[in-house]
Amino acid sequence: MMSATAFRQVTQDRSLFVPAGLFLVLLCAVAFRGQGLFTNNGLAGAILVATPLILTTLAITPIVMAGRGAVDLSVGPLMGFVNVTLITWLVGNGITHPVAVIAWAVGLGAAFQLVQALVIIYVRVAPIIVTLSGFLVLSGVNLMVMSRPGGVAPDWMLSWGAGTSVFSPVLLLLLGAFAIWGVLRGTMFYRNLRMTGADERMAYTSGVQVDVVRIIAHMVGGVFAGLAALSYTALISSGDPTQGSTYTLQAVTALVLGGASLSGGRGGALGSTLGAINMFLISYLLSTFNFGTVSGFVTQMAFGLILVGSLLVNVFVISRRTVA
Amino acid sequence: DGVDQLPASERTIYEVVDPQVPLGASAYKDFKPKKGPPWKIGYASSYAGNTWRAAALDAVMNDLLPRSKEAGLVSEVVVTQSDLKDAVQIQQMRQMVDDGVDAIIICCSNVTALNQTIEYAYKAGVPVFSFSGYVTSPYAINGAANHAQGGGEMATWLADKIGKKGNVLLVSGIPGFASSDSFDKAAKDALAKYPDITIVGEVAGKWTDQVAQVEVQKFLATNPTEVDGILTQGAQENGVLNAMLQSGRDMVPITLGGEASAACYWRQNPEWIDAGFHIWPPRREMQQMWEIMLRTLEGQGPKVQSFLRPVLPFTIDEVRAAIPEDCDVNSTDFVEPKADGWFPSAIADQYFERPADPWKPVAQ
Amino acid sequence: MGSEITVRMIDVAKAFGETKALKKCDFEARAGEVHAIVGENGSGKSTMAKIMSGVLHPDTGKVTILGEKVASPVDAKRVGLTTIFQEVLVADEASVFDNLYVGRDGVFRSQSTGDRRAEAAEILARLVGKSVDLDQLAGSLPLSIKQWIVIARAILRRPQVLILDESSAALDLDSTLRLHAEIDRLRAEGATILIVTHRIAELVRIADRATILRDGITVGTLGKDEITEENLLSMMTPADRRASDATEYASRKKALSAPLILTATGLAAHGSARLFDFDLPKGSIVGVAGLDGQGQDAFIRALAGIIQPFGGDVKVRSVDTDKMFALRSLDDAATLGVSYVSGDRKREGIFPQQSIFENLAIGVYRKTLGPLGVIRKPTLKPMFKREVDRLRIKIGSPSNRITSLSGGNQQKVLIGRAFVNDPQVILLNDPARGVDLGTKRDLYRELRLFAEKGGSVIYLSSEIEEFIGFADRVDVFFGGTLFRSLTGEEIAEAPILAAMFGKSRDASVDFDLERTA
Amino acid sequence: MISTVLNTEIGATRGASPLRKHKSISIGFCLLACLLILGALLVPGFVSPQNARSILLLAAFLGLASVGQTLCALVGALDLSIPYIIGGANILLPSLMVAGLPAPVAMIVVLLLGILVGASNGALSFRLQGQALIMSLGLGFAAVGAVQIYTSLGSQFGGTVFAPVPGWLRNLSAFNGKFFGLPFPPVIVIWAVIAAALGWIMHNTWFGRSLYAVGGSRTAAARLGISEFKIWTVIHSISGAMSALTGMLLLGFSGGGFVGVGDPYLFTTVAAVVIGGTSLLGGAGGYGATVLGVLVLTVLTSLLVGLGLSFPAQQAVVGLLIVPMVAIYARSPHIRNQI
Ligand SMILES: Nc1ncnc2c1ncn2[C@@H]1O[C@H](COP(=O)(O)OP(=O)(O)OP(=O)(O)O)[C@@H](O)[C@H]1O
Ligand SMILES: Nc1ncnc2c1ncn2[C@@H]1O[C@H](COP(=O)(O)OP(=O)(O)OP(=O)(O)O)[C@@H](O)[C@H]1O
Ligand SMILES: [Mg+2]
Ligand SMILES: [Mg+2]
Repeated sequence: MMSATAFRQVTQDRSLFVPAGLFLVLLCAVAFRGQGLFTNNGLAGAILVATPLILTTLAITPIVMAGRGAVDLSVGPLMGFVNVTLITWLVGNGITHPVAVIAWAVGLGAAFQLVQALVIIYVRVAPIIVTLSGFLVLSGVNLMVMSRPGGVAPDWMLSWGAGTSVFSPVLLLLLGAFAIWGVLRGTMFYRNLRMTGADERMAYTSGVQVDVVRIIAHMVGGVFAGLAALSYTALISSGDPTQGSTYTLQAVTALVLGGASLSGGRGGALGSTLGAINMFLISYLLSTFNFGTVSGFVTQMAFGLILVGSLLVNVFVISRRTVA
Repeated sequence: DGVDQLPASERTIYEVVDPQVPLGASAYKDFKPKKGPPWKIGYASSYAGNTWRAAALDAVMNDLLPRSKEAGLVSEVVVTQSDLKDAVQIQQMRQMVDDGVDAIIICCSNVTALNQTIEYAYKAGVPVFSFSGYVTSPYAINGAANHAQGGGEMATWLADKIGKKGNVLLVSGIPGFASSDSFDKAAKDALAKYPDITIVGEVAGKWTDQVAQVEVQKFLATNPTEVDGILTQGAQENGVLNAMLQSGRDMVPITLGGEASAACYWRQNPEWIDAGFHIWPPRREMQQMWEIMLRTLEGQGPKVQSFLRPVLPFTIDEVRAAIPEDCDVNSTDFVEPKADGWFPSAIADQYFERPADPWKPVAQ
Repeated sequence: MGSEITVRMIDVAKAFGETKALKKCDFEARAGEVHAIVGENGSGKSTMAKIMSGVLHPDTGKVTILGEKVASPVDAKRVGLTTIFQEVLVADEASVFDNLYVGRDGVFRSQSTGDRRAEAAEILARLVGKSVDLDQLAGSLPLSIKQWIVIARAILRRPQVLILDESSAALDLDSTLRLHAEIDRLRAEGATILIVTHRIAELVRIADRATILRDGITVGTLGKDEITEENLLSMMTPADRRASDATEYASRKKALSAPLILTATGLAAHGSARLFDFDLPKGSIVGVAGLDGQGQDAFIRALAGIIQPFGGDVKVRSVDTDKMFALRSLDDAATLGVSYVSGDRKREGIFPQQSIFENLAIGVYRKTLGPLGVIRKPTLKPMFKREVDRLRIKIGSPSNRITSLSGGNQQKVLIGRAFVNDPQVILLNDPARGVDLGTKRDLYRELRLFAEKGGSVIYLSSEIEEFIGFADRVDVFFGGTLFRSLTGEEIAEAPILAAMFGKSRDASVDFDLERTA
Repeated sequence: MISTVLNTEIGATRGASPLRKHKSISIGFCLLACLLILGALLVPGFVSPQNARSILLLAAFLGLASVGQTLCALVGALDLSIPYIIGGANILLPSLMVAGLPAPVAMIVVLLLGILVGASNGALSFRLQGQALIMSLGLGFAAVGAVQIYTSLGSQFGGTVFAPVPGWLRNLSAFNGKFFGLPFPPVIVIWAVIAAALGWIMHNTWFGRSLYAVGGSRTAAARLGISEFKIWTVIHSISGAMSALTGMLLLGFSGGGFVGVGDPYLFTTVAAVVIGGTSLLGGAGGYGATVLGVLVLTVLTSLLVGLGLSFPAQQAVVGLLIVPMVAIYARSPHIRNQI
């Protein structure tokens, strides 16, 4: 039930202005540079390639929203961890049943995030430190589980990575995540989460079970990380212990590009998704230019500049609101 | 399967081989390109940070492409670089396919991650050529030196050189990359045959001299153990050499892979060792891949999935011929086999169903 | 009046490390009564409220609310107890509606917004006196509306027990009356209302009973008829501290005719307020009073160079040249010798992770800088000692963290920070907030000494009593402008109060009168 | 790093006695001592001049790279541009020298560019507070991208630059470098000098004190006329300068320009700061603590290498160590005590 008020809230939410604006600009630019993206195959490929990033960004969204500066640095390696254990421990031991594989991915993600949440809540160490530690531990453990890329995804998953149809199972993963988020958004949990992130003391004294909210936020994030790992496994049809780490910075960047505040309270699935799609579009757009030898460097520079620019515009838009 | 169709002389090259390298018949035996020449080629490299990649790209842009243009075979080359991110490489390759390239050369990528994308390209009529490394997809054509055989040969050489006993440091490339892993595996197997040789350490040089130098330095500094020889992959031996020079230890034999810089040190210290190895000469390997690509596009029908070349030892005389006495120990170049010394057309012809000179295609 | 006991505390004690906030607290409140909790600053009132709300757990003793134990705010919600805490807790990034209903439901239950919106809109309109857009972000609203949101949040819960910890402190008269009406309504419905307040007039009007806390001990409970100022004061303050301070101040000769050291012309606290002028004679103590939100706070900040006043100029006489210079920024203030002390020490005063020494000395570093910004340390120790002695700051080791001090002593350190620069004007923005009487007296004495030596003081306070016998002049703000200047005989409770409510010279203010009017 | 959580830290160290104040330092020392003893017992040759020299050399690079991270952490920021500036400097210096600039001029140019990137970091991100780390990441990308484009003009590679490294630079930071004839590389001395100077500056200058003030309470600092903008800009500039310096010194160590040399410093600098005991939330800690953190981290790594642990295992162990370390001295107060 996306009521009129909810719609009003979305349109009122200035933090979406910049990502939405950037999205339109990028879309126009991509359309101008070549229509490859707007074909069935182009879109299918885009969904295939962008989904792991969208889902990792979604995975840190509830955690960041819960406040305390809880940027989850561990999310990339966590996705990698699910990926390599899936390939080595499950498929490697002949367990390929879809239910088992999906349950493993989702369960492992949620379990790891549960541990992190418990440490944050009961050991009371700042979340960024806990997740930095998670990042280092998992980055190491991933390479211990699987020393080099390899293995094969379960047979039923191989076709997922073909990316020849827009309506692929990967899209289903994405829609599944959106559905979970949509359901949560309709419950008090979502409001409690936002309020906890916006002012934890207020939420606590008003009778919000902030610890429960934080735990759930982490576990939902973990579930999304599991889904991200599935889509990533589908993308590369194998295991790779090294790539996960790079997703952390990308996801945090996408989150910020999506207008979320790393200090909590502000942000949401829509913004995060836009942010991640924008990241994909930037990279897509830059690939359409033939910069030859320096292509990687131009990409890197342009990407940095777009990041800086959109952050600055964001500040401008948001500070305008507080003045108004 | 594919290799059986090769003449016996070539089949020997495939005797020692990484078991993961696909040896079946090529999917492109009866391949006809979407259209005739000139073709548009995509080069999806995964990295651009080292001299070796630079030399390979240089071979494309400043040698192969101009020549192909002149012959009316290739109209342009689109280059992308993914900074070792598989997802990005996948997207770039798909983009190339969607934008209508006629063939894609990929470089030294993850052995499995790109398989779905390669299939996607195949279905769009775009063959994918994996240069200097293999991928396991049946729809790719791999072209490289036989890194397993090379690893074995270089390890055996080193073992002999240090008297079949002692401590060896293994300097690997990028763990997880096809050629790197093939090399390491075979090298370790070869060394395992010498009971008195121990591998005392394993570091990753990432095929980049600076990285190799730092890693070896760190190893030497924190491990007081004796090191009697260093087995390193190619394209990083100069870093290893410099690390040894800096450590203040006595120089030990190091395997050379063709970097002109390290070769220069050898030229100035001819007593040091007695052989180097062309293991992945960037320009020659690229030329090999390029010619395989042209032949495939010309419909010559490759017989095998993987075109492997034997690793070629070279002597100090070859080095003397290639670089001057006052050579540069910081050179970024490579000592490479002669133009037709790596994949001569007479041999190449044996790998194709309907061989012809790739540079002078019969009008279609 | 129902006699059912709803809140009961028996022999409760609570210590924070060394500090014994509550030593022996016995308390009972009944259904259908308004029960006041009074006591000096730091006597443990807020601690008591937090214990009842389940935020804090008592070290010893027993607390029952409506017959149940309350161990957390979630429990409190369940049994029907709601607390409005001293601090205004509002989430800026969330809508008004979300702020009103935060924590109302469990973690999951789905949201039902229909009825709630109507209910919220109605109550908020009744409290604020005009309708408020429920969908706008709370962050964009003024503080007074935020305070109402917090009150509305509590009232919407229809609590059986409602605790208000100094919630009326920030409300103007009109608003206070609306709040009282709301409290009356709840009382009539049989709820227990506990109010913590320092406003004696308010107490006298609304409370049915009052329990007095002194140093963490409940010293007694007064019935409606016994609640008088004398009774309250005599129970709140130990006899030895009760001696009038007025005698000490009486001797000071008035300094209002001295040359002006600071003038402000054409100021206004906000865009629409009437412009006013202000002047400060050398050696005088000028009090600044006003209900919350009347512009006195912005005024004193503008004098300190923290914010820009709407239009107008602030000029200060420079010691060296004896000319008037404009003061537009903090730097100007520093060079012209104008120091500012905030009462909000937690937010804009202390550096919590730093030592006591550092917290005091940082005020003077800039004056002692050698080349390259190097601090000349040797001069600092004597300076520190001088201030500590002068202000009688009770400290252990100077290298202890400032947070190891009691609130009053923290405040003294901040005042020391202002004094250490030898300023010619000191601006104090409600410095005695949360400061006990002994400390206050030390502070008054030092300020008087300072004034006698030719310094000038502007002293903003929310407690009228502070001005009496202390200030040479009291400037009262109302409606964003300087409403009246009181001197001499007029510096007394009734005239100041009248002026604060925007009344003419003689009208006395009485809550009951206002209500019937 | 995040301003809204600043207040959670306040209670953490309430009522601190001097002992408590130096808790993180004493724990750091204990840990270091334990590691050294363990190393001596378990790894032959661990306690040797060579090993000490190599630990100090590696620590010096990490220590120099962590200067900026420490200062940033003190105001609650994180600087993620450090690895990129290091990498950029590492390839820019040789390519400027190849282009004909005399070494000292080239070094100054690189240093100034590092400062420029840092200053823009600070100036642009000071309003962002919580988002500052992404701003620094973006600028880092932009800077290293630009440098790589510059270095690849006319050559084939941007990631690596080959040029003869001058002997004196090599001597500065190579294992076999000599400091006035003494058998250790001068970079260790450079680090020691910078550490001592920084420690002194932090305690004895207006800049140092205002830095702590801004980190402790932005508003209170503003009331004292301390410009938060200036502080952010200056510390980020210092961070840029130190990263550039580290990048240039690493050139002498690795023998050639390679843009990836900075990569390991992305999270290790943060880890060193955290292990040392500087709060990432601002206001408490200092470079002395970071020095300790750097030494603990380097000795630990060396010990783990000596024990034959692979790189991944080392990383996991370091990660596992962080939470207990921080839990000993920097737990946040329970929310009950924050109302
Ligand atoms: N969390 C805490 N930790 C340590 N001491 C505390 C804490 N909370 C309160 N105190 C101390 O307990 C005592 C009682 O404080 P409390 O806030 O209850 O006083 P109060 O009567 O509400 O004062 P005020 O009128 O200023 O609100 C004070 O000395 C205070 O310093
Ligand atoms: N967790 C804590 N540990 C130790 N001391 C504390 C703690 N919380 C508060 N205090 C001390 O208690 C005193 C006042 O605390 P409290 O939180 O009650 O103040 P407050 O009521 O909000 O402010 P005010 O000074 O206006 O009354 C201060 O001295 C403060 O340092
Ligand atoms: Mg109090
Ligand atoms: Mg109180």
